[in-house]
Amino acid sequence: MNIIQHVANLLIRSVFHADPASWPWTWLVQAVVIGIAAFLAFAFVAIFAGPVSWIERRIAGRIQSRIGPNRVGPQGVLQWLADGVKCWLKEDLVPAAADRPLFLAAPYLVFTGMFGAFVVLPFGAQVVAADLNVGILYLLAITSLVVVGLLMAGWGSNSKWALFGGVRSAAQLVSYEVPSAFSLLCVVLLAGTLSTQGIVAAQGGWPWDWFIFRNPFMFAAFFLYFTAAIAEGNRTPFDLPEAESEIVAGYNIEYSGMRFLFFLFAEWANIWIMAAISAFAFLGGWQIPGIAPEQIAATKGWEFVGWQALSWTIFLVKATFLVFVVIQIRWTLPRLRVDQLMITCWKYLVPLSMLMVLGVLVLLALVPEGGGADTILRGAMVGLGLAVVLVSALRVRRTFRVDREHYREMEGRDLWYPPYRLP
Amino acid sequence: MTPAEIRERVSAACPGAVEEFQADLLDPVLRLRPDRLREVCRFLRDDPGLRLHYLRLVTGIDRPAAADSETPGGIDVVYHLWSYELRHGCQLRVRLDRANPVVETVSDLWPDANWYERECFDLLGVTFAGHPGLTRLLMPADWVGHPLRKDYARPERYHGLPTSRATVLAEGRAAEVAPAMHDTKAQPIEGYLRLNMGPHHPATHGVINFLLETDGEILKKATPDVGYLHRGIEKLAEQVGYVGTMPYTDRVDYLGAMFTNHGWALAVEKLLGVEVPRRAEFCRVIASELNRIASHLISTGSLAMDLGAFTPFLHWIRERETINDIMERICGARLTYNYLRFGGVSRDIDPETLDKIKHWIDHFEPMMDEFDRLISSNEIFVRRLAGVAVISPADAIAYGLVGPNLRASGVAWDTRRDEPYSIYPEFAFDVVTGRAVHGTLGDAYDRYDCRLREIKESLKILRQAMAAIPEGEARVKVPRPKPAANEVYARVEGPRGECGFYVVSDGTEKPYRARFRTGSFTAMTIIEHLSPGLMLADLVALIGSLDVIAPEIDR
Amino acid sequence: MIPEPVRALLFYLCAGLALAGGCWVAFARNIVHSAFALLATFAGVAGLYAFLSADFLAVVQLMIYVGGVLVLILFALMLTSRIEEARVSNPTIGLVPGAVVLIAVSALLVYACVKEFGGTTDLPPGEPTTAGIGDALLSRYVLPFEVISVLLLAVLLGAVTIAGGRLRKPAPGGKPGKERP
Amino acid sequence: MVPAVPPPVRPNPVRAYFGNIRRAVSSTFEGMTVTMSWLFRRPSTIQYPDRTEKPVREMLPETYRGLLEVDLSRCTACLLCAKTCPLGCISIETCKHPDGAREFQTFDIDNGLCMFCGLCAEACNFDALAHTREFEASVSSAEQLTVRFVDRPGRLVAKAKDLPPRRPRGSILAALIPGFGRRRRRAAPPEPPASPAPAPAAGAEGPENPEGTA
Repeated sequence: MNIIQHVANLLIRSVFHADPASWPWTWLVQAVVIGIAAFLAFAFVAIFAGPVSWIERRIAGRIQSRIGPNRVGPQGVLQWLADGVKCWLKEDLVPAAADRPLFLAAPYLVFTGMFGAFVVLPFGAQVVAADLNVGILYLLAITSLVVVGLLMAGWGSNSKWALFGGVRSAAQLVSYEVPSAFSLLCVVLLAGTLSTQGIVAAQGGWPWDWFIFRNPFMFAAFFLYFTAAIAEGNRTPFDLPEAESEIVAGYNIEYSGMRFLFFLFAEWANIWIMAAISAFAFLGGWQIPGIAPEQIAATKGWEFVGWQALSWTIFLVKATFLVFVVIQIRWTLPRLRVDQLMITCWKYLVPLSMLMVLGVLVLLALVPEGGGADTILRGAMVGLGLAVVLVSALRVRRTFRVDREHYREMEGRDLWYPPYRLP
Repeated sequence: MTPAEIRERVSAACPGAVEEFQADLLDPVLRLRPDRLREVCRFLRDDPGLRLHYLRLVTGIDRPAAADSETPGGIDVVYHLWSYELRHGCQLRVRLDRANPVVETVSDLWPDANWYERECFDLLGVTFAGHPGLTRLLMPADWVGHPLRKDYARPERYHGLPTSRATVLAEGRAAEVAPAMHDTKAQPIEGYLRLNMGPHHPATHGVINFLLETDGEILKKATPDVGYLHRGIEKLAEQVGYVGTMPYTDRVDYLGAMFTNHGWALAVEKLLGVEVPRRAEFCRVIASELNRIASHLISTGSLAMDLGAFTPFLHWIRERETINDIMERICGARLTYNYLRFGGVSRDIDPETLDKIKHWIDHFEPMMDEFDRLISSNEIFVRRLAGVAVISPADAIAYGLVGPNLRASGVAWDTRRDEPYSIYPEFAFDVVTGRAVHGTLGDAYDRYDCRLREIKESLKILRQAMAAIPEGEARVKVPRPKPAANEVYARVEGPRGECGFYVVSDGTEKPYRARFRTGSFTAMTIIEHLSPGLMLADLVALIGSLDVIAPEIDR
Repeated sequence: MIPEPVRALLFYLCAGLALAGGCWVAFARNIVHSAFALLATFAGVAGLYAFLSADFLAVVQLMIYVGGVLVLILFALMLTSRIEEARVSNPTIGLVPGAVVLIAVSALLVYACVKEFGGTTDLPPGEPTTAGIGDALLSRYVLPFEVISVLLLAVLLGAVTIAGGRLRKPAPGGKPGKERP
Repeated sequence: MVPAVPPPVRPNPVRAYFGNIRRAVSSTFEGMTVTMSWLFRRPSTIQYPDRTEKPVREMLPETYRGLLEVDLSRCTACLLCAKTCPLGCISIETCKHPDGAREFQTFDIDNGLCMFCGLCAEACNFDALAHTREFEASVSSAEQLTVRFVDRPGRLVAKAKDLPPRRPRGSILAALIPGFGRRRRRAAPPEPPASPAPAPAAGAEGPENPEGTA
């Protein structure tokens, strides 16, 4: 029974005191509930895209030795609202020579693609708008609407730069869908289902139960997927469609006001979506360590709510961590050239991701789950993951210490200024 | 080989071509018959004993007949030649009829003459017969008159736009509609997409326009269109005098104002024969090298930004900010220094500032390694630059590239070492050249790499200079300059290469003609040559790696 | 699951979308608009698939047709030269022959529908179809499946050959393309 | 001088392939550790204009070349500054009284024209004209950019032999243009102006000193 029906029935029983099975207006109540749910989901997208934009700007600030927006609201958390209001109030310009219907429709199409993806994201143990049987395929399919939207924007603007951006982005998205699909295929092979909740359920709460640490091929597939997802999201180093130093913001060059905001909205929502997909497909999703999903389903009342909240939190933490990584990558790397972009995809990501599929298949056949070899493999992969974290922490520490003394001498102040200390 | 010996050879090879040899000037000049110019030029370039492959400067001087003199007036066209291999040079000059100044082009002998001749045509009205595209370079295509002519009168209005500030203030506002001042509507090439990259484009580093003909992402041709920042500083120099020009030189190259200051001071000091106190020379070197670092920081940082990496740029801006603070202490301004004076510097550097510089260098040196880890060794960055827009050494010389751009192609020439000025011979430093780190010699990465290594050399010089700075006066009093009639070409090694100042004096307080030879001007001429076959994104990398500064082109 | 009136509404929406999109494709005078209108058709058809409980097919319809075919069509359109004249790029040949063809085809389709199905049937139950499709493709229909794969491969190779021949021309400046990953 | 260019070596394609992957991964990792380390370092920007520790003008060095000001009580109207200025942004007019004393008519500095080169201040022999550390010069019209230093009629030109001490830099400008550059400062620190109320300079023109120190 899905949550929407559940809520509708509850409403009918408690408010109208009728039996939902025989009451003639059941469908109406259900429709209204669906509408409200859709609105909530919409607001959710907005609420996520907004703070992600703020987080990105703050992190970018610190990475660049700046402070970042900190004026609107405490520490600037409401900056995105202010920007939204500003964009709303701005004039909605349509270039005189633009292809008007296409120009006007494009942002909504882009946004629909992003919004649709939220439907199948498994946020918590029982929290998913629609647990489709073909969930992960649906994710791949619905995001392809974005391509059409970008092409539409590029064409409709009737600007050569915008057309460059639109065509670049279409070529890029179509290409990178291949490696990302192959990488997700590895996950599907292990999980044996296309359903997003099914994929989460096939993993466990502890790191060694996650797909990423299942075997070396999955470990590699995670990074391949992540790379391809960054490319699909038009993020640095694959942000060619909006390369400001080459084609001056590309497909959104002619947009202003709310329509422009929709593109940005979609971009930030997309970061969140790709982080969420990576989190549920490879990093165990909302799984709580030490407790099985069935146990959660069996609980009642506040206990049930508590577990739900915990699972939700775990998922959000994982996804937010990945969002952070995406943001950090953006402020670290330069941009590829368009031929290099294609070479990266077709010469590197596609063959490698195919290789990962083969590898996962072979291991599925050779290494039975739960056997000794499987345990060793998982242990080794978790060790590798820990080693990566440890090495990077040490490198960060060393980089910091190199400058510390000189900085004190130059500025007369200590260099240490942790991220939680906000100006 | 001295100019006199060169003159001997020219006379021997082309008898009768040299009309006059002006040996009494600071830089002796061979005056040629205009109809023999090409012949002599070809000889000078190709003769194995001369090998003057580098055309340093072509410019003109308008010399109208004085009212009381019987000598006919004319327009002089001046050619400065140099040989990197044999380390000698000479100056040629032809005197043209003022009413109909025509001379044959040398743009097929030295490709960088193309733009020099266009500028000469634009500002002085000299026609170069046989030039492939003699159109105005800096002024709008429909401008009337040639501003550097001595009898030029500025029009009050251009397309309804007032040309003086007083008129603008009086009318309350400028004209409503500005016309298209530059001809961007040249015939497009069939089958190619015409794109205007600029004048307002994030990658053009100032207001420059590139007319692109592209086949998708691949360029057929990129034609630079400059002049959007032309302020006529050379004309201003003729009006405000030697002293007053100093602050204007700040505006020639806003990232390397110390060098344009220095070049101007050197030129005028040469004309005056002024000795500069030692302490002042040290101040000049310290300030110059700091400025060089600051300029290279911007150059390398903005190249990274053009390639999409924003963070390295801001980190370099941060380091440059400290330099700016130091500069502010030294001379009172962060960008337009106006620090040098004839006979010294405007203000001594105090010990506290020297201390600050030392602390900053200590902090900055490890930062260079961090920067390398962040961006220079980044695989994407390397791939974006390595092998892109390769300039061969011969091309670099022929197109008149200077400074890091020239050295990146493997030509080890540094004015500080090879034509010494100030006290640079006292310091130990290396002339960095391209080393084909990741690709081909003379590619965009080499140019980037050269600049980064030059920063290290500048740090070396700074440390030595600060250790050896003597006590003493930082300025000698020089009376208001009034040099006798003479000519001089002074050059310094700026961050964008040779920064030359060709000054013609006539015994008054104002220069008769000043011509600033800048690195970006010639760097722009090579872009059209390099662009075919590049991708759009490579063009951005090329512009960034050449470190082109718009005001330096237009002046 | 979904209440019946809502269901009906959604069905007519999807059907209408497909139909309207189709009409737009046919009648738009701007070829780029026609191409974009295909999006509506594809989306409507995907919706109809979903109604028929063919969830896999619906999603694949979106993925292949919207994400692949439509984008390629648009690509091809935008890369043609003389696209500047695209504003009226879809000339009508003639209303009369068009109408004749339309009526004939419609009649045929209606006849076929009535003859074959005649009336309504119940919707199949909403069960996952993915596993069934996979089984069928790799057992009963494995030969057609492979034949189609080979055909697609041939098409791919052909496309690469044609495109490669054009691209290998030296660039206008004589600078060879850079072989760098 | 012109070096020989070595022919490019073609590496083993397999090694190049995996070498590319290795370099891409390792250099990205290195770059990310650098950016990560910046999350723990002190930001170098300050929050201009209202959240700085002290007003920005006080952080500037004494040598800073900000807006020009002239202490008319020390100005002998020698016109050296006006002659030195390459742009002619200083205009000085005086008129002569029958008794021989000279009186300022105008002493205007057009900040819209000024390029802050410092030549005029250098030329001034009496330390009358000097740069301040003021730099917030935005006004709402081009005319307002001209600062008129002669605030009242009858201001006499100083004699070179008895000059009052120079008033603190910036105080004249601050008095002349109330709130000039100080408008946006919300959390203005309650510090008094740089000079602790200087005794009214015994100027040539009498005891009153209407500007004071705002």
